[in-house]
Amino acid sequence: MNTVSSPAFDEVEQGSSLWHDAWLRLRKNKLALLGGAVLLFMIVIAGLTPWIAPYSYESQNLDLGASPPSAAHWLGTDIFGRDLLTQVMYGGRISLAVGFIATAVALLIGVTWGAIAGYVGGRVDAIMMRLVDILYALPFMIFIVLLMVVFGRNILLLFLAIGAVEWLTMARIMRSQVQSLRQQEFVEAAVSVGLSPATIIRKHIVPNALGPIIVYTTLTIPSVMLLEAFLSFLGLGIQPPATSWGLLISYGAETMEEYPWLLIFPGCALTLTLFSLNFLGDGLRDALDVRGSKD
Amino acid sequence: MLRFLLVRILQALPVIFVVITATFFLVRSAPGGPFDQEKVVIPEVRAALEAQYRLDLPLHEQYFAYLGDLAQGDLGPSFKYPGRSVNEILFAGLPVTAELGLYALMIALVIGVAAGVFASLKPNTAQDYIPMSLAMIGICMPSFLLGPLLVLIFGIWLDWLPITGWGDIPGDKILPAITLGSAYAAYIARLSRAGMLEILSQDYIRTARAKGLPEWRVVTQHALRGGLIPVIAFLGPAFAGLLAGSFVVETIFQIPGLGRFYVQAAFNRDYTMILGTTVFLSTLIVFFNLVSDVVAAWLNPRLRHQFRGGNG
Amino acid sequence: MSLLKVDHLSVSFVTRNGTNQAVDDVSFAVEPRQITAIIGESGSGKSVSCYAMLGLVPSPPGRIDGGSAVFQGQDLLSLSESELRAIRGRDIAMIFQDPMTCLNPFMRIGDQLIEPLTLHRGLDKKSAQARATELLDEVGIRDPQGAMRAFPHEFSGGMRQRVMIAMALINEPKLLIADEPTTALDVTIQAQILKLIADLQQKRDIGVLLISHDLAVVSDIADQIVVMEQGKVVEQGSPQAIFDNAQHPYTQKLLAAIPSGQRTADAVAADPLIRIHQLKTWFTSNEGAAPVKAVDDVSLEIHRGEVLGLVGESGSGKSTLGRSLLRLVPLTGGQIDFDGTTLSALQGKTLKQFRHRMQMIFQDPYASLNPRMTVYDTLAEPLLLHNLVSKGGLDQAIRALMDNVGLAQAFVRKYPHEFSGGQRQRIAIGRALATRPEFIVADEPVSALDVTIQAQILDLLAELTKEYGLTMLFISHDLAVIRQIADRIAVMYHGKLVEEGPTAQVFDSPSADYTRSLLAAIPGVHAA
Amino acid sequence: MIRHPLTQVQESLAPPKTLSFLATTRAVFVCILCVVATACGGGESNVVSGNREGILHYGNGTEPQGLDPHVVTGVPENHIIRALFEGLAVKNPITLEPEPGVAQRWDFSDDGRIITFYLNPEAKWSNGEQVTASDYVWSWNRALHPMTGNEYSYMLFPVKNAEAYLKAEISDFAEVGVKALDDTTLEVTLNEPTPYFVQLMDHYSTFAVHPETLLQFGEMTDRYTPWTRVGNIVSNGAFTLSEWSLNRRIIVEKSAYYWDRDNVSLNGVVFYPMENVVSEERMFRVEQLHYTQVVPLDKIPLYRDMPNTPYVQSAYLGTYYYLINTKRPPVNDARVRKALAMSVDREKLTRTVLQETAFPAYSITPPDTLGYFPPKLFDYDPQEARRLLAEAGYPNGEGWPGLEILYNTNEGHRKIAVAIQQMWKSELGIDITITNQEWKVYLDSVTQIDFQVARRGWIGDYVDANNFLDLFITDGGNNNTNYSDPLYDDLILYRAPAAKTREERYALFEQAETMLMDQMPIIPIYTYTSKHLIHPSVEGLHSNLMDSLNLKYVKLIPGRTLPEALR
Repeated sequence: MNTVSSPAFDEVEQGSSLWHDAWLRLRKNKLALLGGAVLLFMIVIAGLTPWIAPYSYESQNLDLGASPPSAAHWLGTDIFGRDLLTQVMYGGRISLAVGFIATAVALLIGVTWGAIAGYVGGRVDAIMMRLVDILYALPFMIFIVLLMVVFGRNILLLFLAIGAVEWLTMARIMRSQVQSLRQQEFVEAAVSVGLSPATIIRKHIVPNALGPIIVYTTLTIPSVMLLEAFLSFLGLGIQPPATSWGLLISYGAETMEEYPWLLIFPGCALTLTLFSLNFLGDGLRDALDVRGSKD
Repeated sequence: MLRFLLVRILQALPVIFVVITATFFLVRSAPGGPFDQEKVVIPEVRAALEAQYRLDLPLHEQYFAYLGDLAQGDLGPSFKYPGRSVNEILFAGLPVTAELGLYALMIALVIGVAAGVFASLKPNTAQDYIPMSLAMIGICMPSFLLGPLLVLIFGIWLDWLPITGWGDIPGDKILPAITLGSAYAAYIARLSRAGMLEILSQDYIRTARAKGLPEWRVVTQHALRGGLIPVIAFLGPAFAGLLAGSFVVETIFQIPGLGRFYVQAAFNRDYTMILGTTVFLSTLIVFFNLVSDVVAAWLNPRLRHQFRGGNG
Repeated sequence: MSLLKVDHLSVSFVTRNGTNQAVDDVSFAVEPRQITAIIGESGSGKSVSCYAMLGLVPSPPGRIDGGSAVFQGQDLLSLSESELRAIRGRDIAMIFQDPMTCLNPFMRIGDQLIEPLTLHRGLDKKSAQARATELLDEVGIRDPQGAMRAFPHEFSGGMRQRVMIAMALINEPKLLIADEPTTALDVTIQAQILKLIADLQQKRDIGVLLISHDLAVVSDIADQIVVMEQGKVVEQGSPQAIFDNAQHPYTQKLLAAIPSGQRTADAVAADPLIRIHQLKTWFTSNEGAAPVKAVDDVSLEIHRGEVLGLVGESGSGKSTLGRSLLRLVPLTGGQIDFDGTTLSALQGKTLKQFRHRMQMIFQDPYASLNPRMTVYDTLAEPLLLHNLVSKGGLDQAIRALMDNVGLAQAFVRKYPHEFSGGQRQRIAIGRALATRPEFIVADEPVSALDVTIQAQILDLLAELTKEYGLTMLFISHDLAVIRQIADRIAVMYHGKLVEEGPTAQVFDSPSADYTRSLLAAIPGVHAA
Repeated sequence: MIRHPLTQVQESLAPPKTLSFLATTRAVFVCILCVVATACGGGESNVVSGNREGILHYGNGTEPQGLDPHVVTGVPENHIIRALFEGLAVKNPITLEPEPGVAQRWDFSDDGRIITFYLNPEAKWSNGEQVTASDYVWSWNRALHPMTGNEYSYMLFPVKNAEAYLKAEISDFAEVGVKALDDTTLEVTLNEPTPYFVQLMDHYSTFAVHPETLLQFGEMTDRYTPWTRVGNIVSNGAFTLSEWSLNRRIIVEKSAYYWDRDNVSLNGVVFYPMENVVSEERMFRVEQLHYTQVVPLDKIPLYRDMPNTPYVQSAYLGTYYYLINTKRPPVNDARVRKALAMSVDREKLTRTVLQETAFPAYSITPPDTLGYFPPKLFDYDPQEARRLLAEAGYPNGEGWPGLEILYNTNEGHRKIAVAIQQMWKSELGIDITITNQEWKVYLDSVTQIDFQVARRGWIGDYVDANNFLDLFITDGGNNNTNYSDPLYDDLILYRAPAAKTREERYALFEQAETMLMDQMPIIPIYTYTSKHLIHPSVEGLHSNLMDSLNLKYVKLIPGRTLPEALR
């Protein structure tokens, strides 16, 4: 969409691009906006945590131990006497980071893989997609558990492991998008004008494939966050001293009878974020649904 | 039909082979062996132990020996449970995981399809939003959060349902099945709604209505069959997810299933157990993917010719 | 007493961005044993009025504002849902436009056919099946028994439409409503289906309400014609009255838009720009089955400055030939000589540079423009790529192009989805002309447009070829359009060239039998 | 549900009642569950039926690896094997002094090197055959055979040439100091006089197994033969195996052939594998279990304040300490090690983090190990610690290169490590990092001594200070601190065993303890306690230092119930 600037035209009516239409439709969808707002709120809080956290991360008060929500500690304290609100904020940083970065990894691999397989087609496409089918059949949960157990649990590996699980579906979506676009006549027109395949992909195929990609990305983030929380629950994900919502929930689950707030508050934080992401994702899907704007 | 199955099975074999080889060498590269104890083991005893389990052989010999046994279906002895073979432990754990998975899938299908179809009849009205937002809860509430919450509410505060064990106390299967099934009920609800909406917008539905068929017949006779194909195609990969989900649910509810064995085996470096479970689970996953593909393809007459021995 | 009497019917659609009046105070009647046709362009409300009467318009958006539709003494609009359903499928039957999607792909044809019988007549399955097999035979299905067990995807478009007709008539309805029954079919098949409907109407003594956008098609078989525009009935009368002295300007405009007349081939020196020698383009399906021979050993010459019409039904290979000439699809054999250069041998960079001398215009205006690029970018791309114009002169060149194709310069910043079909096709033509090509392939450029718009685009193309001295290969399945624009005509059938010659000679004394059957199938020839 | 101040917290967090929509769906959900619940509530609890039939329902920790005495290791296996088999001698449940088992009596040669055991002719196998001395010779050969791979073979090392036989330095078992003079007399020759040797006879790796049964299913040294399955197993203990369903339960019944069967009041025991501590406690509360293996740390305060509480806590022969790699700076300097040891407030640690379920430890050996009390050589003294640290070159923490505490991933270890990290930071101003490793990776790091400070726990195999002090002899298998002092080795290996009287022996141990604490290669932190929930209807389950289970003396009194607070 690199429109070339041109002052020469006089009263020119400003066209409204598909993105603009999509934004108008999205604005009408109250739920999606709410989801977006909550998500933004979570991201801002996570970003500013080191400066706005009520207590320092390590400060513990052994004598206090686990206390219910009180004036001093809005969400109560954990078994070390550490402020739960601070823990949830720091946990949010990691959980959101894992969610966004692992999705970025999945996005990068998946989009390039799908674009190549989709555009080139033929034998190359067959081989690339056969590999994807094989990886789909592998019991990934088992491999992640093994990877975590074998190579220890640094966060870097966690991002790669989760990213490696999620890119498969992304590749398939991108491939089907590229394949359907390639048959479109405006791509044939671009070929007949004499554009090189690389330019065609960059200027014609990718912009039109972005809609579904954006939608799928917003739906991948929650599933990635769930995966990380799931691994942490099994003791294979994030390791102390770092923490994540998954870890807080697993600690909370152990002592839920005596200290239910240790389970409920981190649980709410995770569920709320997942809600907002999913609503935003659905809203984007309806807004970006190109089929709708045909007539 | 046979030709199609044969081709798919032949394609599946390399997958399982890759899984075995990768797991075999991955596990061996993990630091710490199966026989390390807090109280250090005398070198001679460790040597004897490794000899008993053929761990003293060079790695490639171990590999081929293992493949030889595997060919005869023997997954080898378990290191951690000396008196038992991996086959035995797996088949002790399998019925439990299978039963849990089955109940979870049944709940997911019944609730999911009902909610999805119900919502698709009047899109964008209350009848659509309520089931779909409930489905949203199912997706956003992970099993390891939903489980403890259910235990807290129904097990402890209201004390209506038992919260551990499997089969010993009547009613102890309800909470685990709901916990594992809820996420899938949500996915299936969304899938069936989308599938039904897609079909209901087709021309042949208008033809059916033009024929004067009452609405319920239009939905059941014409729309349902096409609308549920995506759900069936989803069941294959869902099975793999169910297995992963069972890890957590079995830990929360103390259920002696396969899931828990796997996680413990990984921690104990019980090589044969890890390999046995991996091979077992990946074969099941490949099998279920195959089944769901075949059923989904069979349902669609256009693809059915592949089975009548047509030209491929 | 007329079979169906519609008085002051008005229907509107309530959507998020306001309500629009689809049908406004429409009245017409369908006499028994007569075929009444409703003519109008897309968006004229012709289908909505029929569907609304039968309650097939979903109620949340659609709303019947008033009027009545009396059928056999009952006002359809005031009936309850169940009463209306009893009439639908028994007394009033419908057939729709696109046969490919109107049959349930998951059910056997027999099961779908007997449904109205078992439902309305309460017949048992066996006798219903017998009845259905008879009807299939009556509508001309060769092996009715086999057809009963077959699935829709095993039949061609024409065959499926016959099944739809059988399904409609199975309950001996009094009134048959046919919504554009032949628009999606090939010309020869279209003629057969129209003849079938006419014969059945006579034999079974039913009233037919035929909805179409093509006056020529309707003129042959209709007893009464109703012309609609923007939701209103502008004129009614017999075909004779309509064709000879149409009162309403819109009707006159419709009549004028029917392609007629013949291009007088001015003497053009036989100087071939493109020589095609034994061209073969085959597609191998991956299951290893026999390859599809889309273009099979075609030799042809296209002279400089002429418009060569390429005619054939769907699947005849005509658009594959067009794409092969522009090297958009891989060639299997044969040579193409373009003004001295063997185009078929060019590769890579040289091919790319050569492309600016030949361009293509596509059929579907909605798909041939990149939805994410403004008009300015779409036109600027070819100009910049072949650096035909300096950075500074770009705006000037774009403004000239827009004038040439008749687009208001103010729309330069707009996006494709903000234009009508006709305007989009003008943008596509502008893009094709941007690189000052010598040769243009136009693949069915007007068949997706409304009749009136079609005429404007054809005139534009004729004008531009003269002005730029272009050579054009005009591909179409509509002989009437070809006759109006082409100097010479080539006819293709199953990948082979069956006839070639000047337009007048092909129309007056066709040599190939296939050409003769094509000419006979042209609708509206008798009335003209 | 526990009636406790906490309940008003639960009320406040109970689901909101206001939203009408929520209320309706909740009502529907609730009544479905009522129908389901009534269909499956009720039924007699295990404890009530158990008390009536004399069946003890016992929470047994993890699923036992197996029941072969010469193959398995671990506590859950110990409890079941000691119910099925019996050694030459048995520990008195209270005093832990050896009592007659299969051997009616035994006597020592005057130089203490030869012990003769006189077997009870009434001691029978569960198939009626008499337990003979040759059974023991055959069994000890299996336990010590180099091919068997018995991890507890070192229990028999005091026997002459036993270690040489295991290490295949000698191949003829006849040279090993054990002989069957006749069916009922077993003569054992030791390398050195070993006062605690008779205690070892209670350890299951010294038990006899029935040779014919084993040979029926494979070679003597085969580890995984099905001889221990129900129907195959032949044992000589108070109970016999009647059911073993994997991961569900193991049931043993009273043996009809046990020589002392008249004193056994229980008719059977059901062992439940309970992976999850939280659910074991919940099973106890709904009276499905008589006895729990452990108690969740966070519930202990609630149980402790309860009138006639079922919570039983007693000292346990085990010490929790930090290993220090004496070769790695900065902890290669003894003063630094002492400073670290002195700045840990063990009182506060055990009171808060450990909820008073452990006792501060200032030495490696737990106090009152059969009368031996280790000297207390240092105390919590932050000033002295800071002085020592400054003297060692790190005045209140300047120039401190950092220190890493290594522990295996476990909730308990994490709490302690975090607490100690905090104490060292505030008292000495030094920065500490804590890292955890997965269990096997951690064991690997400890054996390679690849750490600065690492967590370690040692549970006594037998009730004698030697079992703790011999850990730190030069190149000892479990001496992962690079600490080596020839004087110390001589004291433990030669001079202490040769001591004539127990007092003289204990004096030598005190001397060793002092030498150890002077170099401080380890930082003792706390001594363990055993923690169980025992149903009031259970009698005769006395707690002892070894937390060993003698089912023989257990009686079930019907009619007793849990305190009202637990109802």
